[in-house]
Amino acid sequence: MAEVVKRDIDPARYDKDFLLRLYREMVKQRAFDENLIRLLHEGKVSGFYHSGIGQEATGAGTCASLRDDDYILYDHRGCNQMIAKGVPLDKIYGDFMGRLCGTTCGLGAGIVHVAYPEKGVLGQSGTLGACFVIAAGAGYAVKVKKTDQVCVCYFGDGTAARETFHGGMNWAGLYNLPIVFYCENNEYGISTHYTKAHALKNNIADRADGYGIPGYVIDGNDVLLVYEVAKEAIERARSGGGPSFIEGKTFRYRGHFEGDPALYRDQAVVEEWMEKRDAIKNYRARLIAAGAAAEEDFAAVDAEVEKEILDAIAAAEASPMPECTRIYEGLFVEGVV
Amino acid sequence: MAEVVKRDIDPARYDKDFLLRLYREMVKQRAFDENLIRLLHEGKVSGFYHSGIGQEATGAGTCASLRDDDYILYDHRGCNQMIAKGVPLDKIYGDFMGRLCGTTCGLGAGIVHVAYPEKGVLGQSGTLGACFVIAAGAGYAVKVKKTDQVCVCYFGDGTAARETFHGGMNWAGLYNLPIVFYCENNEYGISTHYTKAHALKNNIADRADGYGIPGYVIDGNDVLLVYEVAKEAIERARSGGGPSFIEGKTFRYRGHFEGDPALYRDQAVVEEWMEKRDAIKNYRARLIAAGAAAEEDFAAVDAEVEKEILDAIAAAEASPMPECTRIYEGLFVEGVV
Amino acid sequence: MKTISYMQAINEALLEEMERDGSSVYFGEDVATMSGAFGATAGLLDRFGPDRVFDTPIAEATIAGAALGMALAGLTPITEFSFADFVGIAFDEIYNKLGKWNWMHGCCFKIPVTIRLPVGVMAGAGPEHSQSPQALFMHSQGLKVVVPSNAYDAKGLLKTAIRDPNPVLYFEHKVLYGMPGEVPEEEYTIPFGQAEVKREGSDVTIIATSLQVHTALAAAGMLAGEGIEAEVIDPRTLIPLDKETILASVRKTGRVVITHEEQKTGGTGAELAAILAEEAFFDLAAPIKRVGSADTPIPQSIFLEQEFKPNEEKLMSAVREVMQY
Amino acid sequence: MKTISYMQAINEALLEEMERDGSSVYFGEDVATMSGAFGATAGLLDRFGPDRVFDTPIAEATIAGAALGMALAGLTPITEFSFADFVGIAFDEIYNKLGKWNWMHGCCFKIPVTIRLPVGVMAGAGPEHSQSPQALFMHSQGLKVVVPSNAYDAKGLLKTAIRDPNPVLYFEHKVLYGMPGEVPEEEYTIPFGQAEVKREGSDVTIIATSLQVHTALAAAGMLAGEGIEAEVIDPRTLIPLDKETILASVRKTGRVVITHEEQKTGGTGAELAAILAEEAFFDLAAPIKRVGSADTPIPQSIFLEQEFKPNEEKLMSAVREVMQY
Ligand SMILES: Cc1ncc(C[n+]2csc(CCOP(=O)(O)OP(=O)(O)O)c2C)c(N)n1
Ligand SMILES: Cc1ncc(C[n+]2csc(CCOP(=O)(O)OP(=O)(O)O)c2C)c(N)n1
Ligand SMILES: [Mg+2]
Ligand SMILES: [Mg+2]
Repeated sequence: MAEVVKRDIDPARYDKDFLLRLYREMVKQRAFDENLIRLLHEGKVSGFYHSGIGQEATGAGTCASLRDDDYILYDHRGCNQMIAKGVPLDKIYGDFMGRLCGTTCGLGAGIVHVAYPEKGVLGQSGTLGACFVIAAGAGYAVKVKKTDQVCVCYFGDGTAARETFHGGMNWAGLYNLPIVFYCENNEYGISTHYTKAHALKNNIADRADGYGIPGYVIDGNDVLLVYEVAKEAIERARSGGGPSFIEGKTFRYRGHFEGDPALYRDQAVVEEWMEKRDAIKNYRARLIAAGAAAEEDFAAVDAEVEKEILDAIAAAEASPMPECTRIYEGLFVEGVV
Repeated sequence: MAEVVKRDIDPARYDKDFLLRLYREMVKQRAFDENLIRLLHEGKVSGFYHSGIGQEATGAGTCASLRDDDYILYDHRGCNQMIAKGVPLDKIYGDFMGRLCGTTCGLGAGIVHVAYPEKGVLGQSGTLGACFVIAAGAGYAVKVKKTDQVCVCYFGDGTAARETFHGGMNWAGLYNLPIVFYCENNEYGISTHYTKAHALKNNIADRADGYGIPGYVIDGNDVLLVYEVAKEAIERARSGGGPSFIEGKTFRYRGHFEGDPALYRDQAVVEEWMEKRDAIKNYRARLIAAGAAAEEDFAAVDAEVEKEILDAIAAAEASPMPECTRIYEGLFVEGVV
Repeated sequence: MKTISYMQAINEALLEEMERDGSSVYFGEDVATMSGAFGATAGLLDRFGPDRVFDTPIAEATIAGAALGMALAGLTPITEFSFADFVGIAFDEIYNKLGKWNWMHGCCFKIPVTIRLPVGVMAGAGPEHSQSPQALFMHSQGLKVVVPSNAYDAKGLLKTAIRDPNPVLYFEHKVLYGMPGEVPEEEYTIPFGQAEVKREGSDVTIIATSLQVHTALAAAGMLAGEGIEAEVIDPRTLIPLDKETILASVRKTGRVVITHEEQKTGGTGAELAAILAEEAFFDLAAPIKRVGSADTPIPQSIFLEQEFKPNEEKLMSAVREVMQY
Repeated sequence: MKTISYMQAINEALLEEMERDGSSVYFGEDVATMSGAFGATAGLLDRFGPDRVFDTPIAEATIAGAALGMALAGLTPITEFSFADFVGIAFDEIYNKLGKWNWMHGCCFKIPVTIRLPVGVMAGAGPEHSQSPQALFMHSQGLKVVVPSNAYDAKGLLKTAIRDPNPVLYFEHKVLYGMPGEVPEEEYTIPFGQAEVKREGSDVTIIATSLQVHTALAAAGMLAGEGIEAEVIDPRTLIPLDKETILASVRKTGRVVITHEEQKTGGTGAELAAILAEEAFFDLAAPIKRVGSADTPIPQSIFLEQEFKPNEEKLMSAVREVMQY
């Protein structure tokens, strides 16, 4: 069975700079997302958007221990993760708007199909669950290359049911690969509660045990806990200790995609999460209570982030659309390896 | 973690008839198999044959608790299982020889693609691992039909690595389906030892725990133990208690297919299994030691079985080959459901 | 007659057939509580209860394989993937298991499985949620392939699909969901293997499937203004295929343009063109033209996806080209 | 020149290319210790060690998906499925992931993955171990498709496949493994997209792939006795396709028969025939004929599998038919 990790972490043990960096990452993600939704409503962005609001602790807490050359496979609610990993905001907005400045050079990308090799962002599969087996391959490559890179594979509770889960976990354990599987358990896969989609002992992370992989269940909205548990897993992976599995309990505030009224959930539960368990709100309160940061510190970060977001949007909007012929470019790479 | 079941079963607790029935099933399977190999060498059977010699306790021990209307998905080394479930021998030989009397009416079948709905034998998938998800469906059907049928899904250690394992186990646990997963762990998937193909805690059956499914590890060559543990699992499934997972440790005596020199295995280990752990030999010795049966009993069964086998072969050989046009028949079923 | 949407037509067919066949079950991702990604399964859970109508985990290979298992054990399984693109995940189960199981086991089963598969480019859903993968199944054995283009066909063909003792892949176009159409009040079914001439014409035959039937009808209307009378044929089912209706039309017109939304190369038009090149060669006065999508993945950008797809203009210029001979 | 078998040609290509490219890895089921189901990987483990050459669990979707992951992380993955039939299990990973990943992510990667896929009817291996599924990939985007028919092509094309920065599906025919052929002593590669005229002839063009090239050559030899000179063209790669060589031949002969081992309907011949119906219509003097296998699954019986397959006789009678016009 997975270890249910509970820790009362004293923020004072950490640098103020570091603590504010985590804060900044989370508010950046939320501001990015809120602005994207605004752009959707303004008709400047089309397609289906899976908002990650409410799940900011995942990307912030995990990516804090990753290097640029570490790999991630973000999930379909994972702008949070790609932002934390360092994909420039104007490129992400550019992809949503189909602009040339996007990572896809105008092909467009919703939350899936942003890739940014410079920061180890390997892209995403529109069919859920390919992440497990792609991560297995990326992890294996590290083993062959004998570097000390790490690969983090993010996925939802619903996605954990895909058949490929078994194949990826098995490779990771068998070849002792430097992979951290991070399950964002936000309770629902679209309308289906995870207890209606999984036969479980207690938690999804309990499955790790059958592969000899250490499993952890944590409050995925406690960014410091995410940070600590992920850091241990990442360091273990980096130093040859093999894979880990972390299940972070969290919640999505919005519908499955923008436009989903989400009638299948009890609104009271949603509100409870928003009021009592919000990652950002609670983190602020905790730092203030611990005397680790003050309201002014947060306000300063908020203002900086807002400017950063608006600048990125402006840059994306200023970037041209591609020619129609864009689709005929690049299907095959020329040359030899 | 799965329960490693060790029991010192006193044969005297069982009826002599019953004990000899288990014996008969095992020798029938072995005689069937040895004769099939002979027919292969005589050029009367073609294709690739996966001999099940050495693994007879599986079919004999499990099918003893199954009814005709229970379902099985046998594995690619599973003539043992289809024979134990009651597919007539002449039909199986007929399939191997491509005769009209075979279950496929002349299309031919190797060990895969024999089906016999009258005895609940649902067929086999040539791509390993479809059994898990097909069993899930058959199990679900029982739930809808509200009958008390059970479905046994047999598969090898190697097959347990297929992605579909996860999907089938998850459905079985989630919907509380009457399925018994029986893993014939004969140590190898072709040339690959199961410890080189699986990341494990200890045993493959440990994976069941992550689905809340009870798991058992047993000596799969002890037919009475197979019988008892399978019976408990089958009865539990029949009475609404849901799925179970049994891993039976066994060994294949021959190459992966007839013709495989199996150089990847240590011959001493093979001989050790054949001499010290043979299911039939040990069972005989045990019954004799317990005074539960005598040499003459076994000799009588052996003789009967030999006749049964030879008659079946003769019947199959007497059956005609199909017309060439056979392949154009039956692709689509006419009518409506 | 009454006017209902393509989506309602699907919903009615499901309700009627599940009522008729007590062994039928409906399952898939978010189909019960939420009525499916596009709402086609509204009312099923209430009417038939949680054993017969249920949500599954996100695992399409398992869904398709379980459908086979259910059929072998006597049920009439109806299922869906939220997007037809996901056939890739269950390809072995669909192509090798559902399609071939009965034949390869000597033909002793019925496999009355229906899989609903929403296809098509719509609103920037991107390369893995916009495909029309039906062409892959032109090369299948033991599967039937249905591609309804309007509410009437959608309902009648879905009812036939569910009653069919063979596995049926039912490809429905997402853009058609909202399109209204006339449907009889009374019960009806449409036999498989009957193409429909959606418009008569004497100059050129346009063979069109799914949403492209509407593109073809619009193009034909405009071409009539240029004096070109196009006949528009909708095969409605690709397996079985009504070759006779197609060949008869080509005998009359001598010119053929084939249009479909899937990429041109290896699309369903390849087999149709090949059949014509084999069986109607001397009826043809001009080369066959195919108008499919670009031979690329599908861009996410809503602007580029228009470039990707066939449309009236591309179709009209293909027709004008074959009319030159 | 030296004479080696098709299998040895594959083995040599693997050894040479893995030597050349230190980032290359070879993995699959029973490929390391046992040298693969058919022995093509002999010597790799000894030469390149257990990190670069390794046995995997029986999980083809994982193998194909991992190949993508390795490529994204900078390796040159070479893998195999024991039987090409298993592409169904990894279809999403091959068709949607390997094929489209680079394009759909804006073209910032190289995906130098090679997958070896043994095809073909041989010795009663049955419906799920005898298929030739290459036709499914005629409708793919971003994959290259190679179908070598002799030792020379096998080696030269496999070396090109491994060096190609795009994913390549390499379909090799099991019946060809033992067939000897001449291969240069020195290093060589064969560019993709170059068909080869395996026999020149003026009366009819036979387009044949894989094992059927040999059927076609044998048939052509016999037809010559009847005064019919057949030209036999082997496309060698289906994507990219050398249309020019094919069109040039048809311009010369005016008659075409296409033969392949996969089932006729929806086979690779469908696309080839469609291209000719579009682009060589006025060069054709007779209907196109396709000679594929029966549109059924593959029987296990070694007698029936002969009925299933195309052969010299079926091909010759198709040729005689097109010669009547
Ligand atoms: C293979 C596959 N099946 C279904 C879908 C449709 N789909 C997209 S998101 C989603 C829900 C995923 O749930 P979860 O993994 O819990 O992530 P969450 O949306 O909660 O973040 C589904 C079913 C898909 N994209 N791919
Ligand atoms: C999906 C798939 N992959 C590979 C094969 C080829 N194959 C046939 S049997 C076998 C080994 C299976 O090992 P195991 O499950 O342990 O059964 P055993 O042969 O030991 O009885 C393999 C790899 C196959 N038939 N299907
Ligand atoms: Mg979720
Ligand atoms: Mg085994």
